Amino acid sequence: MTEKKFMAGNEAIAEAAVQAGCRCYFGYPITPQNEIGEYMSWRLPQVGGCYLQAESEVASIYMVFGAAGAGTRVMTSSSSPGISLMQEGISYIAAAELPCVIVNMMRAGPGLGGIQPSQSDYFQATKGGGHGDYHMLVLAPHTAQEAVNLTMLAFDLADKYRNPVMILGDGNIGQMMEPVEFKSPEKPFVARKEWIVTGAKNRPRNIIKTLFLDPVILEKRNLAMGAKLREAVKNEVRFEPYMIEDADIVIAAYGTVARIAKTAIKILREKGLKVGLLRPISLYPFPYQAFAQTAERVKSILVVEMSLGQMVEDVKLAVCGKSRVHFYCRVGGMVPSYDEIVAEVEKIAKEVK
Amino acid sequence: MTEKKFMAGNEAIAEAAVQAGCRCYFGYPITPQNEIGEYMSWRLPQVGGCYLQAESEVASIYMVFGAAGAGTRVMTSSSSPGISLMQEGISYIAAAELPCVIVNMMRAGPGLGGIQPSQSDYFQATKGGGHGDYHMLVLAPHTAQEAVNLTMLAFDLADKYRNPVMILGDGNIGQMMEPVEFKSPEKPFVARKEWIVTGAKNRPRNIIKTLFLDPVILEKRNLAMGAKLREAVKNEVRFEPYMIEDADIVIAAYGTVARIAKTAIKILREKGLKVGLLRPISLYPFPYQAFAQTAERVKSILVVEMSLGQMVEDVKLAVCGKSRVHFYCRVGGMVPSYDEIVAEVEKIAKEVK
Amino acid sequence: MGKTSRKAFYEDVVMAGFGGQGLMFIGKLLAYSAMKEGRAVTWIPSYGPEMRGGTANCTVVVSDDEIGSPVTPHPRALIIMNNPSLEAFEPKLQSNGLLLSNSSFVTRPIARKDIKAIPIPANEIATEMGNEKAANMVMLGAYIACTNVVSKESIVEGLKELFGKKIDLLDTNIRALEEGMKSVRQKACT
Amino acid sequence: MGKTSRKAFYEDVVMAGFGGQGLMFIGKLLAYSAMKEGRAVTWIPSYGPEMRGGTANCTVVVSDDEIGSPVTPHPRALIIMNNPSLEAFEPKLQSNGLLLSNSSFVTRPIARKDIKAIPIPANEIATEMGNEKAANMVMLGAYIACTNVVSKESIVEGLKELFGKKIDLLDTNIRALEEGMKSVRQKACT
Amino acid sequence: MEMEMVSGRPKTLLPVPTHYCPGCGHGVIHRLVAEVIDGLGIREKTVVVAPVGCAVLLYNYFDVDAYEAAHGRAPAIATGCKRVNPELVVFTYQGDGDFAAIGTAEAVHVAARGEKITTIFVNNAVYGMTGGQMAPTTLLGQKTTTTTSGRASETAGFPIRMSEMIATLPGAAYVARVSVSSPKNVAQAKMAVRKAFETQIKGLGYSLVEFLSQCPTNWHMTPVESVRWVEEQMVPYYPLGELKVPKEEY
Amino acid sequence: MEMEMVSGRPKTLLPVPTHYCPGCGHGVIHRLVAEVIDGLGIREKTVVVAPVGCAVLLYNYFDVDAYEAAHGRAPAIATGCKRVNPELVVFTYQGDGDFAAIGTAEAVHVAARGEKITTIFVNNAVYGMTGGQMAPTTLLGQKTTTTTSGRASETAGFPIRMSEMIATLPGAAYVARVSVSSPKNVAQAKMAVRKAFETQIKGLGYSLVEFLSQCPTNWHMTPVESVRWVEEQMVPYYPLGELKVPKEEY
Amino acid sequence: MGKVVIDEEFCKGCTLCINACPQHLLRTAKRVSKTSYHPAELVDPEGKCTGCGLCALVCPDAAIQVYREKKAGVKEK
Amino acid sequence: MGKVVIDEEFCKGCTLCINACPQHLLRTAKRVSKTSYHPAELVDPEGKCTGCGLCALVCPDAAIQVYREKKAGVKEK
Ligand SMILES: Cc1ncc(C[n+]2csc(CCOP(=O)(O)OP(=O)(O)O)c2C)c(N)n1
Ligand SMILES: Cc1ncc(C[n+]2csc(CCOP(=O)(O)OP(=O)(O)O)c2C)c(N)n1
Ligand code: SF4
Ligand code: SF4
Ligand code: SF4
Ligand code: SF4
Ligand code: SF4
Ligand code: SF4
Ligand SMILES: [Mg+2]
Ligand SMILES: [Mg+2]
Repeated sequence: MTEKKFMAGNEAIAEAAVQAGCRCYFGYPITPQNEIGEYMSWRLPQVGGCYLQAESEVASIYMVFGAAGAGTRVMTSSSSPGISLMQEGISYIAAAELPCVIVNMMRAGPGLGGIQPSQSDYFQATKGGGHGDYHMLVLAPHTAQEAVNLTMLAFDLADKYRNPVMILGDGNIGQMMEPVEFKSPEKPFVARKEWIVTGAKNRPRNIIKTLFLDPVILEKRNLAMGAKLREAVKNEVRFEPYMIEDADIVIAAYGTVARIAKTAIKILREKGLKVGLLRPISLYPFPYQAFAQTAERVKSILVVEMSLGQMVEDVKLAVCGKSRVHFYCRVGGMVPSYDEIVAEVEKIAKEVK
Repeated sequence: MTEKKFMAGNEAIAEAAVQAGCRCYFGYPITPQNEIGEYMSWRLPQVGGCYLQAESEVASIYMVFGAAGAGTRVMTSSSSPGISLMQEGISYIAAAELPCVIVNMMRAGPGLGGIQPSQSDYFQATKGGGHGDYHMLVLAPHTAQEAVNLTMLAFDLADKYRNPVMILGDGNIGQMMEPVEFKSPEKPFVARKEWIVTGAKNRPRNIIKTLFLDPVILEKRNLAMGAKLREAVKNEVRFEPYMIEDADIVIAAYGTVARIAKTAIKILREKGLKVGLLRPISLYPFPYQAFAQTAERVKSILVVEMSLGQMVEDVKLAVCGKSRVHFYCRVGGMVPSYDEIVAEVEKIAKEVK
Repeated sequence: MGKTSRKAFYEDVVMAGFGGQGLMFIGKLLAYSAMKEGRAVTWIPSYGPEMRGGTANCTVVVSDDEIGSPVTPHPRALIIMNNPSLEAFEPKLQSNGLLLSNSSFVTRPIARKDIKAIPIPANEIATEMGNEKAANMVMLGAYIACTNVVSKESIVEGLKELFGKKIDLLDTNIRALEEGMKSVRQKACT
Repeated sequence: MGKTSRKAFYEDVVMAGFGGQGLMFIGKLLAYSAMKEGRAVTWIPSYGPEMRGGTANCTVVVSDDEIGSPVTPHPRALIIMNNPSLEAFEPKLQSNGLLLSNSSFVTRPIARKDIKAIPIPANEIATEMGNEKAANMVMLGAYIACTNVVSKESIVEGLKELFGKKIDLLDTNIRALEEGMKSVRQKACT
Repeated sequence: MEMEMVSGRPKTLLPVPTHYCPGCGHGVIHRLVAEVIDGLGIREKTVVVAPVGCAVLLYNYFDVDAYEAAHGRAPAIATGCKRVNPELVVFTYQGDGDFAAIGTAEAVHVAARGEKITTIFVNNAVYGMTGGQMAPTTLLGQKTTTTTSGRASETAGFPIRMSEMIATLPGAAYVARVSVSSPKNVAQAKMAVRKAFETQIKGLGYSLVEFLSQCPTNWHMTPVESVRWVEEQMVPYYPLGELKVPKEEY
Repeated sequence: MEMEMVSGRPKTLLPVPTHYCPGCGHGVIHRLVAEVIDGLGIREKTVVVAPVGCAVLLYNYFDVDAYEAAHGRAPAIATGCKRVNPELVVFTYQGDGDFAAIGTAEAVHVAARGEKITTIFVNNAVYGMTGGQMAPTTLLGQKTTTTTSGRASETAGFPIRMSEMIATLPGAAYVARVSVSSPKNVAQAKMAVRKAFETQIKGLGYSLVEFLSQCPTNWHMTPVESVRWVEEQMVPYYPLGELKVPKEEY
Repeated sequence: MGKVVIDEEFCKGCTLCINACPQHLLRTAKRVSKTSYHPAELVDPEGKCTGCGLCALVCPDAAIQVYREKKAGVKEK
Repeated sequence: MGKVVIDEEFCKGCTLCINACPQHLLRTAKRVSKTSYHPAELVDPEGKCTGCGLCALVCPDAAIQVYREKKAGVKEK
């Protein structure tokens, strides 16, 4: 199947999940990602899978817990308020080391907020909105095709690290239609799951649990989980450098904003300014090193986000004072235009001179 | 009432809340903070207040929403998993700009984890575990007396900024008994609350809401909330410098760990090492400047946490490469002893030489 | 007002009107057809803050390059189906841009002088032709006639895939498309 | 094993045994009495990982200075009420530290030679005295007799506030305290 | 011939057009509630808690103090409010997703506590606001965007009769199911709303009025077809009537 | 005289002492469930979902595959598991805090869906694990650490009869309330557990067995006093018996 | 006997009132209102409207005012 | 006729079996078990135990094994 299909990001993610072997979906409707559940509701039965509309996001995430523990590839999706309701469950899933994929199509918050695109759940996604030491792996697509590829990757990473993986998008990513191709992976990743709950037949019983009353044991587990995540940090950093080789100013942006920045960069280069983009694809693990190296060379980094300033903290951590970090944002569902980014970069270029 | 009482931190917090005018408590039991609810269940009726055991933490936080919107001083308390369940609600409360106090007596996570002390909800508390751009103000006491003082302060700050305020402790802070005094504030802070919901009598109706479908309006609100928080950042940074004037090495720690560090420092000073402590009292706003200034002078900062590394990110952000940042942790409910801290500092001292 | 010029083939168009006028559909159809011609395309919708009814618009970008922003503050072309949309988008059109307005609904005068404005009585044309609902196709016909972003054949192919069996629907829509193309040819566009 | 010496008055003690042996109570009482004498005090409990029953211990620190750590890896004194607790805490006692063990339960031999170990048949003493439940007070009596951390009078004051009306309970407890004090005086402590 | 106005807009209903689709049941229900508030003369001490659902903006229409709740949490917010000011008349207005799905626990416990508040529960057998997904009250066989070949109990479970369930709780003092599908039903519905508010005002406990309501848009019907569908399809599964009345006489 | 063993430890119950307090009802209930599993010969295809509550460690006692749920979420986890492997026999074991408070929504909806799982619901009228706070099932007048002068309905609401409530749902096929307060009741309880599992195995829908269970520790009673309290105080409010049996004959 | 006034600012042309009128006196107007709907309108040349109020009872947009001849002695309900 | 064996590893001395035995054959032992409880013990010098199993039925710790004289023809239930 390498024919191009014209699909919205939400549907593309759903189809990619099915093609990656996802056989269970549990979710609760919320704009702007209802198309994922709606797609799954007719598509999963076709492949013998299970779609179930849960009574809430809280129930959804624990159904995911149950299905993941039973050994299947499973997904849920929601948008900001619904994801907040899942925080306890995500912490439990991470603690039980269960693989699953969670999609957050961010909308403007806090509270009920609005239904327009936003990137203000970055902290929640990358630092852990739930309690305890854990991290999801977080992938942020900026095109429908990338949404497909990252969704497929997400299932593999989830199995590989026995860890929840989040696809972090927004309403624009979910509703924009683009051509996509579904390429079956060259060598499909098959995880051996000896720990799953399937009935204790011809083997000692399996127990999926997160309570360890003895702190000596829990500390060991936590440290092991930390080590596992460091492994992921070593292997799974993904980013796209875009015209940065000769750049004087580098924009840092992900998802929707990154593609707008690409247009801005074309315009700026036509105007003679050497501007590039460093686009984190994995938000956790964050490409600290790539930013650190970039900071060695460039005078200024402009972080553009649809939040009051979240990823910018990670950029600053990476840059560690080596170059100036500027920040530009639109919030509340407003999307920055390339004009605004162009203007912002020009301002910085002037200051630098 | 300046007689000294011998009280556990949990009870001290509850009594302090009552004396600060808190008249509603909604909560759901969870170890290690059950004493707060139990205390409130008999104490609040004495002062004409309302104690209600909710059906869940989700319900608790929305009862808090309702009571805060009705104009009263209100509190809830829980521990890590329960706080995770409140994340949506906290985001709503912040969005609706309602004042309230939330106590999190952290236990080891993730998942059900254990019931021993921990500091692994730092990110959740300070960066925002819920969706959208908001921050709680976060205060971290390290003694029972400080728990009293900060609880009283918390109610004032909540009213002043119309923002949720979190008291962040752990089982040790909650269960350790110490002498405490309750001093009535010299000039009690009285907030004028014209926005509350009390029946639209002789005035236009009041509406407490968080939905703003028009992104232009929501952006304005978000920016205003950002400005409000910057105001808090300006006014409400609190920290304790402890023997840092002449220190070569500074320990960064809060809460339980900070007091253990104090003992370690005494021992280290007896051994001739100039060591101090910079103890954040407000975790949000974080004392970035105090750390930045300290970093100008000292070679090494040792962050000690009961987490795999959370506050250390804020310290690094503050220090910005100006001094070396070391990290030591115990997790899973293990509490570092002063011996371990002493050893860690001695190691650093040797390296530095 | 900035102006974006690019070397590779690049076109964008904003289509705006009431919900229910079929704009989303022709936007998708345009993008789909361009994709079939081998181009990079994006289609992105945008709804007003009203919850039901109200205005809606979509943006289609067609390019030979990777498409960055799927929305543009300065579209090269507009398909405008009602007065509020004219008000909202007219100022944003690039100079020398193309403004196709459905004069059956758009009654406000067009203010800009630096653009090419073509009013098309799409609903009348469609009604005459037997199906008022196909006014959107009239507008699309006019747009492709003016811009040559895609060929008529590609659109027809796209329609076929979408309507398949429903021959009458297909026929009406193709005829509306052709009428739309004619309507601007008469005005010597292209 | 490190050793902490401080200038100001400073004492700490770990009390460990089964849940239900009244250790938490005497710990609080000690701390409360010391507070009444104007000192800084902390009392902190610690429960084993078992959910019900099992071992429990608490640490009391009394000082003239601000108290940093409320727990200590090297206590200056131990009140030990059962074998598992002896096993757990004996190695941690500072050298020259004081180990008071309730020999009614603690049957394991004490290994350390660099400490002052005093076995006290607290349950027997308490039973003789008429109330086995007051064994904890016997141990507390022994502890204050050995260390003078607080005066007997302060403890009695504390007991009065706690028991108030329940005179017989108060009486038994005071007598047990006194017996405990006697028991170590006989062993020439202090 | 002197004429007097016998029906008109109630005062508590602000003179602004609503955002509801033509024929939507929410409009009638709003009007009835406003009429009862007017009738009881309690506008100045009434507080409404809006749901998340099509009625999320109801505070634009009711001239009373209001909260906008999170999805499903209106009863908790109402509880917080009422506990602070017991003299207020507090009601929640909730859809079937809000009350019977995500908010089930809050719905059950507000009734179990006998909280002195009233719930107007609008059962339109679908998630209106999010575009027509299955609701817990969707009928078997009913098509929605997530049950495109009709709800099947084997995979999607059975529709919940909330009123019957809540009526089992001692704290629930008044429980009734009504519809707005005909003039007669509308008139009866208003009586029920009135009784529900009176139950609250008399301090007798929790009161619940379940409305069977039409959603022409997501049912893909005309308004007239949709009220017929209520009567022919919904009423047989969700029988109308009073399920529970307070001991005290009316 | 040849002797045969007529009662003993069921195979599925691992030979380890439990952490429960002396006389705690959880122990008897564990044994009964293990006996039924043995009796039906389903150990190797049974999955238990443990609650958060005193029974959180039950996987240390049952020799079957197990999940440990978050507080209240066992039914959701069981659903996820069962949907993946419908041939398994899946049961949740939940306390009254777990099932009737924080997990109310999951409890109602697993039944509404007619999910083919079984719930063993242990109603001991108190939060055991956290030290004796009020539960939703605490009786009026009962003293707990958060109702120190006895539960009053005015402030703390009324105790919930979960079985009656769940029995209103069409998806609930078998619902019974039993106790372990006397040998006779224990024997009847075992029958109920067996029927509940059979209901699941036959695919008839959701099954629920509510146990009235003693918590001597938090009731501050001896075990013998506590079983008497069950019979004298709890049973009058929570009547024993089968509330619902599947249409299909047994 | 009766009369109804339909407020076009509110009417969305849902036809529920038309469906409810026992006298069949209401119909959908051809014209489009300012709010872009075809509003309901009363056609009662013979004065058959009883002022029964059923139309107003079912109107989701509270768009209908019903007037009735004043009778002495009948109290408003 | 019957006999019971109490496994002291499990017995927590709750006395529920003692309370349940219709023959009053069980009592709390003076001695403390390895697990620190006073276990239940059978005192049946006259062989009055019927093997009825009621004690085992109520035991929360599955600590009781009940043995009964084997009768031919009676199938195990
Ligand atoms: C936590 C959360 N989950 C989901 C949503 C999305 N959402 C908004 S309204 C709604 C359901 C609306 O259905 P209903 O309650 O039946 O009201 P109706 O629109 O039918 O009147 C949902 C799922 C949300 N806003 N918040
Ligand atoms: C989210 C969350 N809230 C609260 C708790 C604390 N907690 C543990 S068990 C429990 C209640 C136990 O009561 P019940 O379910 O009746 O079981 P029992 O112990 O009585 O058998 C609570 C509130 C928790 N672990 N997680
Ligand atoms: S979608 Fe349905 S419920 Fe919502 S306003 Fe329209 S008709 Fe009413
Ligand atoms: S606390 Fe109660 S429920 Fe828990 S083990 Fe003890 S007796 Fe059983
Ligand atoms: S019922 Fe009301 S809104 Fe509907 S057509 Fe009649 S007047 Fe208009
Ligand atoms: S008042 Fe009665 S008769 Fe008159 S138009 Fe309305 S429904 Fe018809
Ligand atoms: S019932 Fe069981 S645990 Fe209790 S005393 Fe008897 S044998 Fe021991
Ligand atoms: S088997 Fe029956 S008679 Fe024998 S000890 Fe047990 S209860 Fe008593
Ligand atoms: Mg609905
Ligand atoms: Mg319980």
